[in-house]
Amino acid sequence: MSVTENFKPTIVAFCCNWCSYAGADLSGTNRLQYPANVKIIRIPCSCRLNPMFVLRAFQKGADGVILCGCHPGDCHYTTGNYYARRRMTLLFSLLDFMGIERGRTRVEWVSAAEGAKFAATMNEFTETIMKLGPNRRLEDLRCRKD
Amino acid sequence: MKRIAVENLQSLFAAVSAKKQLYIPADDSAGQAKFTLWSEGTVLTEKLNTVRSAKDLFFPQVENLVNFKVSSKKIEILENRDSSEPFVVFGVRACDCRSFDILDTVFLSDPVDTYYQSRRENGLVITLACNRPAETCFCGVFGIDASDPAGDVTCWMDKAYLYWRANTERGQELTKSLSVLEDCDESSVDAIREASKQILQKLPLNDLDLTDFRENKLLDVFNDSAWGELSESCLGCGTCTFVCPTCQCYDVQDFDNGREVRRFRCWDSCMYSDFTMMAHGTNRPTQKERFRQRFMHKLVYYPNNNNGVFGCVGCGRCLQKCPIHMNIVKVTKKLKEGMV
Amino acid sequence: MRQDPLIPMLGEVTAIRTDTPDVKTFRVMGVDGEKPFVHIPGQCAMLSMPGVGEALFSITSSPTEPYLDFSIKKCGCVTSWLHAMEVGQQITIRGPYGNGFPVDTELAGRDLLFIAGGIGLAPLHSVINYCRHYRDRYGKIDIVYGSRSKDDLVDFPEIENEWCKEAGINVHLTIDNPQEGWDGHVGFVPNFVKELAFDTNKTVLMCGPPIMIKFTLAGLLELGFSREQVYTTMELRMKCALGKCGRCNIGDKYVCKDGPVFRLDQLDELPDEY
Amino acid sequence: MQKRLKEKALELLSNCTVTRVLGWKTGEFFYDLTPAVFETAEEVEKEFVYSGFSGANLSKYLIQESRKQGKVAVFLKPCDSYSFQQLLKEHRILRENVYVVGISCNGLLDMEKIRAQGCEGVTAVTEDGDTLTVDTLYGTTKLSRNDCLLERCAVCKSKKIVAFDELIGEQGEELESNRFDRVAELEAMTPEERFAFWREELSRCIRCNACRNVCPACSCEKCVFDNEKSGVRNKAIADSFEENLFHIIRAFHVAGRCTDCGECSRVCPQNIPLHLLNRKFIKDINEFYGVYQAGADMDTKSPLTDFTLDDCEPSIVHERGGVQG
Repeated sequence: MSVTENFKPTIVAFCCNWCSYAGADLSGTNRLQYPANVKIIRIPCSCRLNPMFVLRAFQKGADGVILCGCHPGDCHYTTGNYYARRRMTLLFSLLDFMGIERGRTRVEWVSAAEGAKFAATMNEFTETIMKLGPNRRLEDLRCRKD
Repeated sequence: MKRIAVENLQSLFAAVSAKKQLYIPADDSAGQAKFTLWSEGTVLTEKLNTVRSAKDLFFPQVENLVNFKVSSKKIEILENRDSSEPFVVFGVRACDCRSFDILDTVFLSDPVDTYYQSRRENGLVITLACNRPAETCFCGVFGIDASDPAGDVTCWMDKAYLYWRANTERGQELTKSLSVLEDCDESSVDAIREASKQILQKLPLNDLDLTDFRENKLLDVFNDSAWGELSESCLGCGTCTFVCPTCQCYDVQDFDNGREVRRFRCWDSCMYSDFTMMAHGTNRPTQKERFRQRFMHKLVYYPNNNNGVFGCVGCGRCLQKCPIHMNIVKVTKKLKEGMV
Repeated sequence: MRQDPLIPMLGEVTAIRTDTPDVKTFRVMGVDGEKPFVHIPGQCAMLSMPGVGEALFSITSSPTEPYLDFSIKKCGCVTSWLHAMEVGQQITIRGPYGNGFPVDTELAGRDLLFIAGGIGLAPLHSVINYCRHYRDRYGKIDIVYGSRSKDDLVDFPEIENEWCKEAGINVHLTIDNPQEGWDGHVGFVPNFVKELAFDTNKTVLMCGPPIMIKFTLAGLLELGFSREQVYTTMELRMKCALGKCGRCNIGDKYVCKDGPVFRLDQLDELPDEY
Repeated sequence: MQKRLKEKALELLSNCTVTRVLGWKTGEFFYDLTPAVFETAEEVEKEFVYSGFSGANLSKYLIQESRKQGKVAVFLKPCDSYSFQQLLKEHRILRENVYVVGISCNGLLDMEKIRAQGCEGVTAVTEDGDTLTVDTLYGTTKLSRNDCLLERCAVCKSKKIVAFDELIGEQGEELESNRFDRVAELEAMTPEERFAFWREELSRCIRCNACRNVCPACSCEKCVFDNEKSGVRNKAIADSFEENLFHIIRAFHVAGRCTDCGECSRVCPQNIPLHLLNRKFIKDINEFYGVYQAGADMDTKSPLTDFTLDDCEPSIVHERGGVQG
């Protein structure tokens, strides 16, 4: 897929309240740069991420969706991220099965102390999406901006 | 009457298509027939009929009504009608052709539905007589002659030729513009019609008799004790209503993309649990009431308002497609048991 | 392009009055400042907010007024949105829909008995004020109106200050339970109607919750009224209001087109599905 | 078989083991059987049918039926018994109100497949071993029975009846099935091909919801797609996105609970191979978390309500072979 000129990807990052959201905060206070087109949505736990949220994000114009949660073993609710891990694995695999580009979906475990990792992940993910170009396979034409 | 050799059908389609958009029944990727926009290489199906009826072309499953732009307290109304270009639909069977009459009484009665109206005005219907009706066909019950369907143009086909008869002014106009057609004698189709009639007479559902529904009181049919049993295994899906050529209920919904609101309508089904759902509940709480509504509408309510014409054309789609094989024929026969 | 009846016109809410804790009355005018259309008492209109939804509401004001009023109880999506909105908001409106009450034919010259419960006053309100405007065309007017409490009586000031004071109109108010500051009747509408023992020469116009209608009707029949004397107005889910979308179909009638006003003997011929 | 089932139904009714029998009822033709509740011997005598066309899985009806007065008997084919047990596991069926007669099965027939082989106006189908004699209004044809089996039967996963009170016929075994072959075929395609494949298939969807409503695993009291407030209610498809959304979510909601009974594909009026989405989940679950068959037993935890500390990361999807999209 060719890179569209002037393409500014919209990236939705679902961040767990306890680790990754704080991680994002830390990367901000440390003045680490990550692209402004990453839109963070705070969720109580990575396990809260309903597969429907992922699809709805794509519908409403996201070009990539990333879930950030506590590292396995560190979940505030003990086990939430373990369930999320299975769910997202299966969901991403199904999306891949349906021909939706694998690179558009990702899970990354980011702790509250990993501000640098958060920024790096977002930079890297944005780059991947830049290469993939606009989401065309899982978009709602009615929401297209141009 | 005109004709064209079957091996030249593609040149006929090409000629029509050069003038207007042409839809013909062609096989889809699952091997079932579907009205398809003709382009070079689209081949006429050998199936008797399409899964989705010809109503789709006049009353599509989804269509835009109007757009709104909302900004703080102001609203702007923006035209957003799907454009309707003149088109020709070829290969409509007699049953589907009759269904247009039924849809017309709904959509073209005052106040006229202009979306449907413009498609009707733009659409030229070419019917195709049935040579090999299925066991599920019962259009004859409604006085439809599948060997001589209506429409702007009627066609018959045998192994060698497609015969073509224009019935309306619009049909004649199209005929005149098609040089690929050659003249032939009216009697050319007699043999085809005769053969077709022979088969039509043998159809297993010919004995279906609906006259009792005209004579019995609305409330007696409504209160028949058989409804519970008939509907007990109904899944509440919308298959019957969506493949039905005469079902026309619709829903109006808004879609907000953050910049504007698109108001569209889409098919709805009286079989769905939310069909009559209001803030304080629904007046048809179980599948029995929803199921009954569909058949009462076709067999009693619609005829009551339309000189006894039934809201069914006997195309047999619901017989073939219902997941649990409950259908208007079974309902009719069961209800008749309780009628005097 | 021909204008389709499904495409609404723009309207603006020019006034909002809070009647009860869950009922507000909205005044809707065209964006040109004119009344959007002329209606018959009992008819309805489709109000909508794009993106929220469209719903059918009875027109509360009399056709003799230069505006359209809608008294709306908060209960679903659209109504909640309306309740949260402010004056000056544009909405869309289309109508009028339905048959309305036969104010100039069957009701003309008759003694009228209005029976309303709660928000059921909304459609009758239009008729009552129409009759007041053309007072000489009708006989005696009785109004029975009941609600859960005094605070739930819709548009109480108008009832108290205008209806109650008008000659030839008898207003009978009741609330379900005793309440401080209320010295009127206490009790449910059906019993109240029976207690009042009206003459059976009246034509009855009734609207309210189904349970009230059911018991009041029984009471009326007991008093000697016939079903041909009673009119009521119905409410079902509607989408098109044009008699096409199939939703409000009851028997061979479409409530949006053939109704919402039905005489009870007409309703008797329809399936009990409302 | 028909005779034995009928006798059993009559026996269970007459000795008052049950008050109702859930079975298949005769139709206008030989193939259009309707699931039905039989309450009297007379009804059973007259209308009970078991044939190659008794494809409908009756287990979902038990959610309602087991909550009514009295006990109900039900005939379950091997694959139906998996659905039944899965529903039991989810506490959706009251076991004490159901009497299960397990019936052995040699594969059921698909009228669509018979029609697709050029048989129009079919009036009768006679089974004779591996051959079907199809009488039509236009003559008689012979077809191979194997070519006319329902998809799920053609790749039958198990002849074992996993829950029953009594059996008619032999208890069977789990089979070596090639049911994942088509999934693997798709996996081997490029993402572009897979995308094109699913667009083509799903674009035929008419959102009749038959797949959802027939599914024994779809047993929510109120489906998210029927909830006006969910924002995803749109019953008709206004955009291809909604086709994807509906089918992804439908498949996901039954992931780990789907027994692969194949009803979704059987009822689809547009012949969309919906089972492939469900099977993809099953195949993935088997590969990632160990082989799991929903409904096979009452104890094993469903893979989506379970985890291990060393589960694979979602990035496995990225790292797997095949062309990256």
